[in-house]
Amino acid sequence: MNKVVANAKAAIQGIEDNMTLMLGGFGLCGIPENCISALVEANIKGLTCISNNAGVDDFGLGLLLQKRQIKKMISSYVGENDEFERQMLSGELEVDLIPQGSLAERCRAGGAGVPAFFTPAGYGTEVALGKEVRYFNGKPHILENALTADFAIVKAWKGDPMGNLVFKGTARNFNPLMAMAGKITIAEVEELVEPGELDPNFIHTPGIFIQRIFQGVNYEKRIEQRTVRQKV
Amino acid sequence: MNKVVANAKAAIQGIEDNMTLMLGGFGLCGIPENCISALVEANIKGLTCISNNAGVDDFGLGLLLQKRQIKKMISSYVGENDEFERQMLSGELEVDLIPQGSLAERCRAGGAGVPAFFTPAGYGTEVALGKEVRYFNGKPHILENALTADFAIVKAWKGDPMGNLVFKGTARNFNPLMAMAGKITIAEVEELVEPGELDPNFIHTPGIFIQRIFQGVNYEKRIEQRTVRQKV
Amino acid sequence: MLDKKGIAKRIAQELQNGWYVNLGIGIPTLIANYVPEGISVEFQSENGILGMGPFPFDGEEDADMINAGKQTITAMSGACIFDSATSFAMIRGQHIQLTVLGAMEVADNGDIANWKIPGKMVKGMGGAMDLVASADNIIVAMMHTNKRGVSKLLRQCTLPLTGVGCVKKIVTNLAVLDVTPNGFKLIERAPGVSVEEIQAATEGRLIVEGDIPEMKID
Amino acid sequence: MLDKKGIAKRIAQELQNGWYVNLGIGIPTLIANYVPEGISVEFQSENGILGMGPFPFDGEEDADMINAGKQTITAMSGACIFDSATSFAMIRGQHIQLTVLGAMEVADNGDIANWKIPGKMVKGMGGAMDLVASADNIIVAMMHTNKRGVSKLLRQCTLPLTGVGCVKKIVTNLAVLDVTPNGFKLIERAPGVSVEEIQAATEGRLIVEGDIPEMKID
Repeated sequence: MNKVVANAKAAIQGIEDNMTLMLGGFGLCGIPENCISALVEANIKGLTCISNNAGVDDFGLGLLLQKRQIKKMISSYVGENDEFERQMLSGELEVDLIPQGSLAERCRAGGAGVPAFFTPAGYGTEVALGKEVRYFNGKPHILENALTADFAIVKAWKGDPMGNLVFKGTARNFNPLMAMAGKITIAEVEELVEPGELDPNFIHTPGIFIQRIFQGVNYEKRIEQRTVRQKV
Repeated sequence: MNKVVANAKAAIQGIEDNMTLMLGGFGLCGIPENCISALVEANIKGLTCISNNAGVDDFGLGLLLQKRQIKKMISSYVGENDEFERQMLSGELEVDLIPQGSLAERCRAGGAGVPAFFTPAGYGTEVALGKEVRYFNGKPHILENALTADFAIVKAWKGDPMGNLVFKGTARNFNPLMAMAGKITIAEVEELVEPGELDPNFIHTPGIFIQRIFQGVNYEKRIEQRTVRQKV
Repeated sequence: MLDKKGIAKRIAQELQNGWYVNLGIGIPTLIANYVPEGISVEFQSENGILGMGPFPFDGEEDADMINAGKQTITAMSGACIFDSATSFAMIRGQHIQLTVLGAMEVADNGDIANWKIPGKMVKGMGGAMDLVASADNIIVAMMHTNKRGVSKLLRQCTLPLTGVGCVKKIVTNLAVLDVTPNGFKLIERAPGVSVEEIQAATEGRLIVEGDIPEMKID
Repeated sequence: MLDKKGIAKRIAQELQNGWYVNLGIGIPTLIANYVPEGISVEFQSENGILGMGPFPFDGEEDADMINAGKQTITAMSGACIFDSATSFAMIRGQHIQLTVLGAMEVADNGDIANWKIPGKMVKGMGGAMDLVASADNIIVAMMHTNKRGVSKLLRQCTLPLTGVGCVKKIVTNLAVLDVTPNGFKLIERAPGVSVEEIQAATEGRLIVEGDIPEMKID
């Protein structure tokens, strides 16, 4: 089973205007840089993007925002982005804000065939508007639906041709969950290894969730908040 | 943070008659042998055991059944056990049979603070009796509740004093899910390693889910169906 | 008439390149031996492995490597291991392209019963209810009649159900049948078996349209 | 009156041995610097790490190792990494013993608002709604009044809520207060701050019973 494609351009074939995409990453950490660039180049419009954040002005999903390719963002936190703010306030961009844990669980549920689940997060807030409320053990919960996407795009550290993935550090974040929830899931990896090179016991995302994989190039891996201490 | 206890006897302190336990394992693979022996020795009675299987007559949970320590089994498959059959048919043992995937997901939900979720499994069958039915995308689903336990008892390959666990092969099965769902979770491991010895990037069960850990002794790891092929 | 191996061989012809496949205990397990040349599939076992390989060589069994039938197994190159919740996420989330399992009874509306005989020992449904409720593509592999010669392809199941309206195709020792809104549609006859014999062994509604070809099995 | 460091130091006194703790952005982050001698806790960051350590040495930053504030971090010995669903399973499943976060407003029934100012930029709730809805033990760390001198401890929140009835304790530059069914109960005064000053800065119901001790901060 060989799911390898040549590059990001080949990987995003079939992504069309007005589709719904999931994109892994937290802030700028663990984002699919190559595929984002390819989406910019292909100038696909009207996208609904499900991603925890919306990048910064000149990197990550901010690049798609600049070119007005995104119609709607579904995220938990969208600070650090002036162009985002401008488009949202002017009404050009629809925004659906979701508690971070609900976002993660809704992606997992979408991939796991669980159409809805109850969570306490958001009860009594705007997030609960129009949602069913039910008490369990005396505590109020709201019903949240699963999320899926036409394409999910994730970034991993290593991957093999069958699509098995390994992530590095906190670049894991939403990637394994979104990988489960795409009708088609694309994985870009820093290193494409030979079949059998990844230990079957230590794979973060089983290849079954991945339809296309390629080794990315020129990763910038920009740091948003460089915080350091000095050696004494 | 050091969660190490001396042995199984110390680990099961606080388990009392009529409590609910979760026990990891699939068949005899990945079962907490040491703790089961300690429960037999302590002769704790009236237990409700949540475990995918019920062991065989003279091993695994079969040892607790022989001594009539189990009041109720919550499982997905309970063949291979004559004493189980006898007790069930005579009405001595209550049995609640649950689809395997629902059992796994209900344990995870219990640990993840998700009190209930919808699944298609069991719709239109005995399993759905008395459960809410709801259609999503035209397909019927039933509402299943989370499972938790007074104590969860799991078996891992390696573990460290903070409770971080690594499993080996298909001995992983229900163990990571039940580890999440115990009010107190006990881990017995084949090898207790030093803090920092396990790679943070490749831990199957984060230590936060574990309250007590010890290195087990004399693992038999019995094979239920020894199937082999001959070298040509 | 086919033997169990024949049923497995016929179902193996349904495999398509790149599919992930879950095989139940019994006849379905045999299918792994007959994957057609040039077809690459991966076998999932619901206790937590994808890329299940053949039985280990004598002396190389590992108690920590079993399949859902509790048999010792090996892992293929590129395999991966996961917990039971992730395993059923694959199944429930329809990431498996084909599920093959046995049955005690199948009704002509696709209902299946294969886990319980009331009054007799109940072993439990294991993963069968999740599998049949989730999979889009379910093939039942079974003998056409039970040991007493009674049809297992019924107008309505008499045993407690495992799932409703879920079976798409049935391969028996006598025939290949599709489940349609109007009943079992006969697709192929086993070698040497007549339409009349199949009709006689089928209690549920049987649809026979035109010439029914004989299966091709090596 | 306390400064931000002082607030962090006072909250650090609440830490108990063996606790898992989630610290929000801002004042809460500072708490990690003041863990009392002999107390061992582990810090969780909701983007997927348990056992978060100090900032890396200059030149040793790793873009793949950040906290929920997107700051570069290190991992302690015994740390572990996980995905966002597992991270919030820990939070929602109440495996975290203490959550400390900032707030724009807290009501005397425990309601909290800290994510949105209508008409101004909305940055989103991030993980705050999951944290406040799930945790049994939530401490709010904030200034007692806003920049315009208006109380942030209110009878009722005016901003869109993050969670209802969830805050248990508040530590401000002026006081430590418990949230009780009858309102904010004054527990401690900041050094040099009088009960009258606290009363004047508190819009919500304030309960003052007996002598209110002054905090002890090193």
